[in-house]
Amino acid sequence: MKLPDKSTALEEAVARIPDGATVMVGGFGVPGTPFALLHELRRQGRKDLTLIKNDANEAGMGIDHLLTGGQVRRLISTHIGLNPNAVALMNAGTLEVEFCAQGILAERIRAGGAGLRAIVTDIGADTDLAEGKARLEMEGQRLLVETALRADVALIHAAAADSFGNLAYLATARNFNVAMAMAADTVIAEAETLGPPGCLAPDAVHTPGVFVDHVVELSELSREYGVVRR
Amino acid sequence: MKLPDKSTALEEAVARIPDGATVMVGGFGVPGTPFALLHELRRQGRKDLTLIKNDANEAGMGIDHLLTGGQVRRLISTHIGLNPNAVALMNAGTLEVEFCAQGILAERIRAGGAGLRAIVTDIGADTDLAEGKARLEMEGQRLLVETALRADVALIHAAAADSFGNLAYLATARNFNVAMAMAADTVIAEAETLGPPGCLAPDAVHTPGVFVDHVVELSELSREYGVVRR
Amino acid sequence: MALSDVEPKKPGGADPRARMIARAAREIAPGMVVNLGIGLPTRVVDYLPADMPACLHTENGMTGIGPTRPYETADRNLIDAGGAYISTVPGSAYFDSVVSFALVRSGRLDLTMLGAFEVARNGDLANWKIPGRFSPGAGGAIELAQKARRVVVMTTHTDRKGNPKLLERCTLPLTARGHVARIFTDLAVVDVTPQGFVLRELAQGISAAQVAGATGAPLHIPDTDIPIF
Amino acid sequence: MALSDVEPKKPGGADPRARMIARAAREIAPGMVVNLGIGLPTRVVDYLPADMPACLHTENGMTGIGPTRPYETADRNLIDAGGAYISTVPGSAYFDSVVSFALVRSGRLDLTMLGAFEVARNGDLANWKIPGRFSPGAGGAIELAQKARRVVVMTTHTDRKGNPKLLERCTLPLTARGHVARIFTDLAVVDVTPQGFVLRELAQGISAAQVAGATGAPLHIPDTDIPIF
Repeated sequence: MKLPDKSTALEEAVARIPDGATVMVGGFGVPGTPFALLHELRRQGRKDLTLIKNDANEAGMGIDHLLTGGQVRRLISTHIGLNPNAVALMNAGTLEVEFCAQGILAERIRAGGAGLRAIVTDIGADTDLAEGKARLEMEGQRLLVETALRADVALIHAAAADSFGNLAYLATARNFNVAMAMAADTVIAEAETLGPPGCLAPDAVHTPGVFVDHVVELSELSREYGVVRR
Repeated sequence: MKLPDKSTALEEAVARIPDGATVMVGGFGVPGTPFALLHELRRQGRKDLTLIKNDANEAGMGIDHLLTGGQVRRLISTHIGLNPNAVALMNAGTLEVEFCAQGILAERIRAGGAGLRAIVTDIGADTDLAEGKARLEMEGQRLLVETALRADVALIHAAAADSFGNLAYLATARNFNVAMAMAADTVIAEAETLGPPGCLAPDAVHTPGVFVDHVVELSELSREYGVVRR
Repeated sequence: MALSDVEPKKPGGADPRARMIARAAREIAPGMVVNLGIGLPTRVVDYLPADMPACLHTENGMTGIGPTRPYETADRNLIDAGGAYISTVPGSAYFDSVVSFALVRSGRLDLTMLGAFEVARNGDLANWKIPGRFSPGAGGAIELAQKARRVVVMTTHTDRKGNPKLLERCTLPLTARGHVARIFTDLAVVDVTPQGFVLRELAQGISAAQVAGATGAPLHIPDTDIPIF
Repeated sequence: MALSDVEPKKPGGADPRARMIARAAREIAPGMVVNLGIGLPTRVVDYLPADMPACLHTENGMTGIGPTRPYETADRNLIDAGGAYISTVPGSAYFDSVVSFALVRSGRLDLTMLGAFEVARNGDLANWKIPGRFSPGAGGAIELAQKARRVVVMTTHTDRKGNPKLLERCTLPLTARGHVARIFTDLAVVDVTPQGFVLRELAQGISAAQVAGATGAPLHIPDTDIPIF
C-alpha cells in the first residue's frame, strides 16, 4: 500500500467552503492561525459564516478581516478582548457572539471530533454561562451537559505536513488545531513545509493524516505570521 | 525556574500502592505494558486490587501474575481472550470482570483525566453493555451516559523519560498509557531510559510530566518486553 | 523492514481460507481507510498490492500498516490489535487509544472487516460473548461495527461442529444491530439485504446448494451467473 | 534564549505595581505547578529565582515557562496566553488546548493567579463581562478559578476612576463562586476568610486606614504587626 495524496492548491481548497458554512479556525493569538487560508476566504468573499475560534485575533489580522468585512454572522469564542473591532461589532448587535469557557470549548470540539454527543461537567455550572444548557444530576451535583461541536470545515495551520495530511506543529502553535482537525466534515490544513509521506517520523505526528482532507503548501509566510510588536 | 525531580526507586514507587487500590495499567498486548512495575507489585503482594487494563496480557505475562496470584478482585477490561487463565477465573466466579467497548474505556479514562464527569455516546446503546447505565435523550435518540473513570494509581511504561516525568512512547506502545497517565491520583511511570530535563524535545513529549508523580528507570528489560514467539 | 522487502501474497492456491482472505482483500478500493479486525481479517494486509492507495488502521494506535513481519525482524513495539508483528509504510502515524477510536466514531473509517460468532439476516453481529463458556470481550468491535461506513464480516461459513454461523436471528449477545453489509466465508460471498441473505459469489468447487445447506436462514440465489473466487 | 541569559527581576523599586508582582511571586512555593492569568499575573514569571523548583503552566499549551523575551529574540510560535513572548526551561513540554485544560480540571494545578474586575468578600470573582460595555470573554479563567487548588487574584486595589474592586458582593456576572483565597494589590495583601476580608500585608508607605478606605467591604485589621512589602 501507499497512502493517498491530498495536496491541494490554496484557491481550490478554500473554494470548498460554501456560504453559510460553520468554520473552525485554529490558532491562539498568532501561533497556529491559518492566515493564508483566512486571506483566501476573505478574497473569495464567502458570506454568512459561523466561525468557531478561541479568540478574534487582533485588529487587522486573521479573522478580523472576515469580521470587519461583514462575512461573519456568528462567532463562538472564549476571549475577544484583544480585538476592539470584534467587541464593537458585538456591542452594535451586528455580530452574534457565544462565549464558552476555553477548556470547555476545546472539549466540545474534541467531543465532536471523537464522535461523542456531549460531555458532562461542573465547569461554569453556577455561572451565567450555564444559561439554556441541559442539566444532569450525578451524585447530588447539578452538572452541565455540554454538547459536541462539529463544523462543515476546519482551517488548520501546521509547521510541517506530508502529502497524506499528517501534521506537526511547533511550540504553542498546536493549541486548538489538534481538536479542530478532527471535528469537521472537511479539514483543510495549510503547512509551512509539505513533503512526501515519510518526511515526518510516525512517533512525531501530532495530527494523523487520516483526519485531514486537503493539505495546502504555503509558498511564503506573510508578515502576519511574524513577531508582533505592540 | 527549574523543574522538580521525580525520579524514584522501583520498590519505593510501588510501595505507594495500598491494598484495595484501583490501579490502571497501560499497555495493549506486550507494547506499553509496565512489566517491571507489575512484577514488583506481585513481589510486594498487594491484595484486593481492582485493575483497569485494556487486556489481560497472555498467560505467564504481566497482569496474569497478579490474576493467578489471587491479588485481583475485579478487572475492568475490553478483551481477555488471549489469556485463558483470566477467562477461567471469570467463569469460576473468582474474578469479577466488567467489559467495556474499547474506545469507550479509553474515553472514560480520558474523561477522568480531563476532569470531566461523564461522556454521552450512542456506542453500545442498543446492546447488553448498556445494562445498568444512565440514559439521556438528545434529539430523539436514547444515548448512554458513560461515567468518568479515575484510579488511585496508574502504572505506565514509556520508552524515554526525563526526571520531571515528561514521557515519550514508541510505536504502538502508546495505546492506553497517554490517557491513564492523566487519570490517577498517583501516576508511576517506568522508563527504558531516564535523562535530565531537556533530554526530550518539548514538541516530542507525549505525556507532559506535570501529570506524572514518580519516574522509575529500568536497569534492564526482562524477557517479557521482547518479541513473543507464538 | 521497508515495504518493498515484502511481496504481497498471491490470491488463489488450494487453501479455501487463503482464497477467502484474498477475495476479501479485493473489497478494499483506492482511497479507503480500512480497519481489519483481529483474527482472519488482519491477515488481509498481506494480500494487498503495493501500489494500492489506501490506509490501513489498527485500533491499538496506528494508520499506515504495512505487511506483517516474521519474528526475526519484528519490532517489539509494533503490533496490530491481534498481536501480529507488522511494518510501516511511508507516512505511517502512531497515536494513542483515545485518538484511535475518535477516528472510528467520527466517521473517518470507510470499511471494517470483522470476525463473527454469528451474523443474522438483518445484519446483526455477535462476536464477543458466549455466556458461561467463552467471553473474550468485544475489544474494539462494538465501535467498529457501529460506526464504520461499511461493515463486512469474514468468517468460516460454519463453526467447528458444522453448525451454521449465518442465522435467521443471533442467539448470542449482540455486538451491533443491523450494520453488517456483506459476509466473506470459505464457501461464498453473501450480502445482507432488506430481503435477507443473497448469494453473490461462490468459492471454487462449491455449489450454491452447498452454501444454502450450510446457511441457517433462507439464502436468495440470483438467476444470473454467480462469479467464482 | 536559554534560561541563564535572563536574570530574574529584583523585588522592590519605586513602582507599586512592580512591588505587587514581586510580592505575588513569593507566593509560589517549591514544587508547585502554577498558572499565571493574562494581564498582571503573567509578569510574575520574570520575578522568580532561577533555582526555584516549580513549573509554570500557560493554558495555550505549555508547561515549563521561562522568562519573557524581548522582540529581538522572540520565537513567533512561542507565546503565553496573554500574547507575551516567552522562553523555555530544560524539560518544557508543549501540548494542545485539550490537554492543557485536562491539567487544570483534573487537579494538577496547585495555584493560579488571576486578574479581576471585582472580588467579593465571600471569594466570588468577576473578570469576564461588563454587559453592554466590555465583555472580553472568560478565556480560561472559569476553569482556572474553579479548579486550581488555590486561587489568588492580582489587581489594582481600585479601578481607574478610584472605585473599589474588593466588594461586599460582585455586581458583574461571575467567573466563579467562592474560590478566591487571597488578593494581591498595589496597596496590600488581603485574605478572603469566612469572616470576610482580612488585611495581611501592606505596601510600602501605605497605611491600614488607606487600604480600608479603598476597600468596598469591611476590612478586618489584625492587632498584630502588619508586614510591609
